[in-house]
Amino acid sequence: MTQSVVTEAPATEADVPSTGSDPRVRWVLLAVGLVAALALPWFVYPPVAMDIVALALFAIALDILLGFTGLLSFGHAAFWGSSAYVTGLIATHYGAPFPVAVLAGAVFAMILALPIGYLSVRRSGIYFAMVTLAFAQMVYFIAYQWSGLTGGENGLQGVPRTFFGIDLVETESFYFYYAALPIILLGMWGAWRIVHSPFGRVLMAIRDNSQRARALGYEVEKYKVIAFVLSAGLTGLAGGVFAINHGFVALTELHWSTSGEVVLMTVLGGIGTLWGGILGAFLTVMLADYLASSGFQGIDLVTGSVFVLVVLLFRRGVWGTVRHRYLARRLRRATRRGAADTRE
Amino acid sequence: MTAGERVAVRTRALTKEFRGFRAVDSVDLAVREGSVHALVGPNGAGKTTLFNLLTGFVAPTSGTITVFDQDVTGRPPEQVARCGVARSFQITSLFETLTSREHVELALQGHTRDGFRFWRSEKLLGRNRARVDDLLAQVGLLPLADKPVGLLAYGQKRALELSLVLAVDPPVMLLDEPTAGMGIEDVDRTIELVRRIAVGRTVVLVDHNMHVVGSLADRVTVLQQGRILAEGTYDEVRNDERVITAYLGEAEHA
Amino acid sequence: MNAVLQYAVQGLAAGSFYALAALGLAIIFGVLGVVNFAHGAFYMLGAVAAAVLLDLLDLSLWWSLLVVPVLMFGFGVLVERLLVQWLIRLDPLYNFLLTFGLTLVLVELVKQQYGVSGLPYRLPGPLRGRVDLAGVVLPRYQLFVLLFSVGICALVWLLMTRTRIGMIVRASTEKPELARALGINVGRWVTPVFGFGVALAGLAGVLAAPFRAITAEMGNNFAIILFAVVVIGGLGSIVGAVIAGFMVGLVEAFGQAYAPTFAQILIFVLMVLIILVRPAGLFGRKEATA
Amino acid sequence: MYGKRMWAGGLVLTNVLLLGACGEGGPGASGGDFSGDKLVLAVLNDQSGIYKDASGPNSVKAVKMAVADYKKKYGDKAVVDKIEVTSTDHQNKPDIANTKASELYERGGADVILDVPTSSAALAVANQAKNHKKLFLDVSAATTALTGAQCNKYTFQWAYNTYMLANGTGTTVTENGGKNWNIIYPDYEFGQNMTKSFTEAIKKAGGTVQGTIPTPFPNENFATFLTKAGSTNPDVIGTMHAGGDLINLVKQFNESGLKAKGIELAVGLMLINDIHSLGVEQFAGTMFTDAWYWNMDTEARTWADRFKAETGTRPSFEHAGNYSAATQYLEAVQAAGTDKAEEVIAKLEGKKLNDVFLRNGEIRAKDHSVVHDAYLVRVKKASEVKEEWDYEEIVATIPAAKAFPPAEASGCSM
Repeated sequence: MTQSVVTEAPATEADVPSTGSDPRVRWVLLAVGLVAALALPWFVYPPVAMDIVALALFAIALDILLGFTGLLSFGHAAFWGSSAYVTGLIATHYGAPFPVAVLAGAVFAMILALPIGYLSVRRSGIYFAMVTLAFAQMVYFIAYQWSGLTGGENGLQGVPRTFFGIDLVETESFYFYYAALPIILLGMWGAWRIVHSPFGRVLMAIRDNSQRARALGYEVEKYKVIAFVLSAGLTGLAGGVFAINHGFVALTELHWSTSGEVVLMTVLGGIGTLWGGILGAFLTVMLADYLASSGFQGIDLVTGSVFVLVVLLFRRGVWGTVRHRYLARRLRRATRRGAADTRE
Repeated sequence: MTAGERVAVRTRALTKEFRGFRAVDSVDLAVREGSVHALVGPNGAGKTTLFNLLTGFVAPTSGTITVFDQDVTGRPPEQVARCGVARSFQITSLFETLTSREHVELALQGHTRDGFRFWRSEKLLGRNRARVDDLLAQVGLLPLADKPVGLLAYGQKRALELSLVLAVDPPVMLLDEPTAGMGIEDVDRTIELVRRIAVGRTVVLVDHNMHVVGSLADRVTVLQQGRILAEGTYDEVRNDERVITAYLGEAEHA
Repeated sequence: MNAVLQYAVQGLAAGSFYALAALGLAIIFGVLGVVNFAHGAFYMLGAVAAAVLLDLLDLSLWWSLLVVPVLMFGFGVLVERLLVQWLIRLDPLYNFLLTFGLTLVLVELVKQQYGVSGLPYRLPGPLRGRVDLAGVVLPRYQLFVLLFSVGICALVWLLMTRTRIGMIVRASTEKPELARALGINVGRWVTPVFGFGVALAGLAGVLAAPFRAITAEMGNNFAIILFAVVVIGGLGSIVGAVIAGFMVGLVEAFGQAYAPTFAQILIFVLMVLIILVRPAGLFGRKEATA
Repeated sequence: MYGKRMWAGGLVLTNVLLLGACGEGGPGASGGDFSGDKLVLAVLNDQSGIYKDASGPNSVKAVKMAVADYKKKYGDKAVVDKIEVTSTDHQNKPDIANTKASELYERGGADVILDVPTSSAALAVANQAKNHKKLFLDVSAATTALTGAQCNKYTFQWAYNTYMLANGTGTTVTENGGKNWNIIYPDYEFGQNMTKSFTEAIKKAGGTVQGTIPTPFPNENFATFLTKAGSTNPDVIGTMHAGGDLINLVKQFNESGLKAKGIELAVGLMLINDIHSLGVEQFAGTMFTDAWYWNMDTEARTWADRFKAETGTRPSFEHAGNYSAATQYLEAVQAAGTDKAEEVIAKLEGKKLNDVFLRNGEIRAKDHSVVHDAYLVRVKKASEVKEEWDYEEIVATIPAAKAFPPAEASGCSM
């Protein structure tokens, strides 16, 4: 029984070069992703499109912990939901422009993440998952009780979409998508930057072998807490946008099932890939959206089965599997070339 | 390789109990500055536990540890590391997905605050390039620098272990079986390497290979069942009756 | 004073469910290294099975207490063979995620089959009514639940200390390094142990059937409190799981009595305090600094 | 408006294309009097979660029955030929309800959304109705906010609300001799509101409330609370719990022996499905207020028989409520000759009506609360049950005027 966290994904990735991906491919992917993000509301109902990108950022933020630090947080709904509430409250009571409200929500999520992270990183692996889950439940119950502020089970209704004095009316969700997309993209860029920074390198080292990182003088707990807080901040950005998009905040956003859903998205897309989170969010939201009007009863049956199958058979996730195939092919080609070279 | 007068690492009555079992039992150890000090003993003698104690991976039940007269008892490993103690691991212990270059970069960065810069590009790490290349060249890994270590051969991984310790440039190096599992040629190369890097440093070494111990160690401490059985130069120890029965005999039979 | 005693007994009775289920969770974790998210779902299945058996075969609670754990054992064996075993050598997180997915499926299936409003359950005559213990008036069934689960816990304890398999299970749960050193091979005990843990969750479910709403979602909240229980008790400890189970029941009862709005938060506050003071839990063994 | 569009459009590169793409979607005023030449009734409810039994798929069937009846009644004279009934599952998640409602109005061509259980979802849908200027007839959500602080012109609350539940039971039980009360309630907004309404009603009827005991939510273990509630020896213990918590509480009440001490249980919100699934035995003697009961008279019974032929089960008041709401909506469309929301609303407002579900009903113009007679019922003993679903005995009819709060008190301004 291995005690380190998420050893499987890295270990299997080790059989192909991880850093060797072609920079041209990266740029092409980025361009395709950007075009897809811009085109999305033309093909998908705009509020649903907004949900997709917000949840994509949520999944990416979770992946910073799960895929790059090796920590499974099963309580990220606490940050998503609390940021949604703070964003909603600030937009409602102070009429703040939505980007400001969203930012405030994200900051709140980070403040909340600090003590939770500090306490949770005292345990690792599966304990960490349970402890974060329990913390999130605590936040959920507090929001439930504090109905004067949160609206309790009725939710926080009537959150406005103010955009620097201009009232973006609900029907104009199409425009709102483009107004809010920069925040999401900024968040995604932030995640990419974190992962590809000296800090990100340390996180990967901690994921692969935290003892060794310690021996090199790294204060592992400190790094974990910072990663946790950063992840919560990005989650908060996504949650705030989600709240504005819907014009209200419900308790479901804080519920543990939301935490589970985002883990599902991340794992489905492929942990440790960033792109996978986006793909996972897209697939999950589209599936739920389709099933809602299909007359099929029992969405959890599908979601749960997909989850079981992915964990059993495609642990790399959709994106991870594709990337793995691609890299493996490149490696084979390179070897063949190498063999040809020696023959000459 | 003359041993100085100062003591680099000292333990006093160091004891570690695991549920009533004394893995390390009142060990008084003094490693003199600039010496190569070997710890030997049969399996289960407490060498690895002692190593873990010295580097903070295990907290002692009682007793104290000082590094250059600074008390480090009970400090976590990262702090001990920052006091200038670097260690290698007996069982190869690397970051499987990272390349050798990334390993060394990480090791070099360990004593700086750069690790917290999540807003900077990882290109920042490239500024030590010359030093990284140098360190990798020393252990013969430069040609493989950009390969994930998961793909390296065992001996290469051991070499990388050494280069990581080296990168930290520590006053005190703790090497846990640096030649374990190596072929004869590699062993000799490693001995050379250790000898070279030991200049001006204090080295604590655990190895089963008496050839390694004999060619490197200034002083040898023999452990048995958690206690110090004997201490002296290699030759003194080798001729010690108790040691012969307890350890060398066993090793020669093996 | 009477009130305090009464709350105490009620708290212990509520704690019985947690204790039994947490015992199963701890044993599974100890031997397989799996944190079974579906434990709440198995608890639910136990209750549903009791209700269905009563409806279809007129099987009373007494029989259900015997038959349902056996059925759940079989089901657990099936789950272990078909799903869990494939991930057992990997990081424990994968099985955590697997059992999470399994929970969604099981809950949904029960919903499809038996609806969402809950199932009826009838208590056998002798267990109805109240008992008067020196002024402390208690529902007879509550007392029964308490005594029964204490009995089961004691039985499991005997099993753990007096039988070979029990010792193996205990060694690998509480002293894995020792078990490894002694070369104990738990391999062939993995499947039955998983089944046994599931059976304990099912048994808790049967006990809950007459007393609690039997719905597909009855296990959801329960599972999360269970996690708090094992964090408090220390996952690596069988005794810890049981004691923490009863303790959480008490906290719940007294919280409800004296600070009702905060009763649920209190459990998690307790958990936080434990993490602060003893990160490994009350009876847990300390992990190496990881 | 134009300037705003320009502004927002300026955020993207392809402003012109963009307006072209999203200009479609909602129904335009194309040609005839009906958008898209058809009428679309969208049922948005919980088809998989905890409200599935009480409403769910069978509410869709009830609405389809209403459409069939409308067609049969008017035949060639019907102002619209094509009537569609769509069904959407909000999975009990308010954010899905919100998005789906907006999509139904904008893209699904929905003229009216029906049902929508749970308060948070219903309030979100009401907001969408207001923004899209389309109708929303709430049947399953009970929050008074829909016809109070958060009311709007496009939203009607058709079947019941928390005031009705609390007031009916509180007043009637007290008048019938249950003077001393102790109330156990879940400590969230629904429970708090219900308790407030109950307390007022009880005091007005001359009773006393000895104590109110909040409980966490959700909760499984009520033993402590019941002990506490029983300690003052009240005539009645009132409970404001619903769903699984209610069942927990009733089971534990039955085991607590309080019944034997002559303490009765009055329930704030109970659905016939609760009784059906738990068995009449558990609830025997419990009193609560129902908005409608399938076996209350011949008219109801006749419809319930048709419903059973259609679905295989007896209707809850929510099923009947959906049928009624759809029927009256179709009647209003028939009278208005169009599906334009403003005109249909004009036909609905102030209308006094009677149908299968509504007795002495009135669609109040002031707050869009649909008031009607309600019933205080007692759950029958197992021995009194003559057929399946024969669970309720009507103790008293609460006239519409007393069952619902006066319009002036609603706090609604549209």
